[in-house]
Amino acid sequence: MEGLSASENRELEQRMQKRQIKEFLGLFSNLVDHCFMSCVDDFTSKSLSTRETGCVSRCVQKHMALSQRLSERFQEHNAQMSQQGPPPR
Amino acid sequence: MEGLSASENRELEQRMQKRQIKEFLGLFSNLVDHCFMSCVDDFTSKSLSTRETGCVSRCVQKHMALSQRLSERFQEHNAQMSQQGPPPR
Amino acid sequence: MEGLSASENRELEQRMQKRQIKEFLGLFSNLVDHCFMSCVDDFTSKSLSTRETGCVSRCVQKHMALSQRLSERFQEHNAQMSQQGPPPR
Amino acid sequence: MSFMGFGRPQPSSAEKIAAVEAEMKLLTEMHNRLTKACAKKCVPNDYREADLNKGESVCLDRCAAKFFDVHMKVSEHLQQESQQRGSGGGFGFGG
Amino acid sequence: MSFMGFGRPQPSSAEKIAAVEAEMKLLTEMHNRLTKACAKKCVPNDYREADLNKGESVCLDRCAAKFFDVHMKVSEHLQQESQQRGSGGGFGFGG
Amino acid sequence: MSFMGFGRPQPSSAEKIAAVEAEMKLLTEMHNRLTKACAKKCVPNDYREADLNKGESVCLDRCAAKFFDVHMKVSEHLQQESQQRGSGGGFGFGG
Repeated sequence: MEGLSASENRELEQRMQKRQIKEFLGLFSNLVDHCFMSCVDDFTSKSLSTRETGCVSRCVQKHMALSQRLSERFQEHNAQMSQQGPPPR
Repeated sequence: MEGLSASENRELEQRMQKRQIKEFLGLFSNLVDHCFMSCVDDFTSKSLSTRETGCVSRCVQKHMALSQRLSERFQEHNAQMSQQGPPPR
Repeated sequence: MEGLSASENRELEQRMQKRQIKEFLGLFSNLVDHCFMSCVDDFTSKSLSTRETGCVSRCVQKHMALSQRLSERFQEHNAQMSQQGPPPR
Repeated sequence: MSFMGFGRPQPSSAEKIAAVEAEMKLLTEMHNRLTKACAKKCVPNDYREADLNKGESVCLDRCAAKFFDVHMKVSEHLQQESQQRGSGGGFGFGG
Repeated sequence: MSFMGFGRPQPSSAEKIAAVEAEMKLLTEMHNRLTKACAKKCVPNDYREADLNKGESVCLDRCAAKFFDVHMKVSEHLQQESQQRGSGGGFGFGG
Repeated sequence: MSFMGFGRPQPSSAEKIAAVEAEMKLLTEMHNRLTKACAKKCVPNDYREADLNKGESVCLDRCAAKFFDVHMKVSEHLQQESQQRGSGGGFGFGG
């Protein structure tokens, strides 16, 4: 980050860390909600069935792969945008 | 809350109050939205029909009961977690 | 806003400006998400089809009209409420 | 109060500004929720026309009126309930 | 630390309060998500009765238990994954 | 400006940090929205396999490209509109 002093950079880093924790907790919550809604449908028992447990596990793995792939596309897009500059206004 | 002085406790209380108000307003909004989406479907008139009014009323009551019940389960779960300590890492 | 000094008004204005920017960005994001989900369904190509482009364009226009109309209803409602005062508690 | 050394002193001007800001926020959020709900109820997702047609416009007006009514009804119910139970605790959301 | 001129000094009391607040917030949010998820799973949207019936009540209890289990399972998976990859980056959300 | 006694003085360093933070937040939110939208469009909810298959992967790449395009298109429309009307007011959300 150009234009920031050392102490400003330290402040920024601390805030970024807090932001990352918040971000991570948000993603975690979304993943729990999504995999729960997608995989759990049987309320004849209070324990997860083998099928449900497997589904949750695949759901988490698939979403990590998916998120990884979309992150790459997103970074490519941002790199391209910053080369071109913003679109004409 | 162990480890907080009297003035810190006062500050914390004030913040908790603000948080509770915010929380309450959020729950209220969610309840309005949910009961509106669930109960209102007839746009041939601008006044709520008897059926819609009744549905909204039952929707609110049912959600208060539901939320009460889930709060109990949630508190039991938290009590159990804090006895056991966090899961092994 | 009665009861605020000139410098307080300036502070308030600055905050309102920040709020408006935040608000605008939120509405923009919601509009992108909604029009994307409504209009884009063909993933045999990486470019938007003519149909999709047209749909997005109509989606934006319709939502601006819709939002405009509901703003008017909302303002009428608020004006009526502040005349009557709050409902009896 | 700051001369007694309690917590952080909250100047009255900051409080006033916060109050105005909070009210604006509430109104904006209600407007957004109204828009989201009535768009879902009245406007189909296929976007064949760019303009609101007559039917959609009338539907939006009625939808707004009903949304305000439901708002009021839910508010009344919660007030009754909190009077009966003493405190407002134990009420929650549901989707 | 403020005497060394670093950033804004963060008094320890503010940090303690922030920590308590953050924990309360996490618990509240989890409660709200639980309520939203289990209302969707167990309670039909037509609201013919004002009371929870027996079937709904039992469903809610089991739903809560399963929700806590899924929470735990997802948490375990992410921990395994972050140990394998070194850092926790590159994980994301999905709807 | 602080020597004139207006409001709270905003040191330039706080502003710079806030600007960097705001940009990071915007990018993160856009990434999350992209992920949510394309997961819905390309990945079925039954989770029979843990890996992305070929079809899903290609779908995600195209979905991302289209999402960026829609972003651009909506942004252009709003700019045109705000130029025509003078101010950007009166635009809203819809679900």
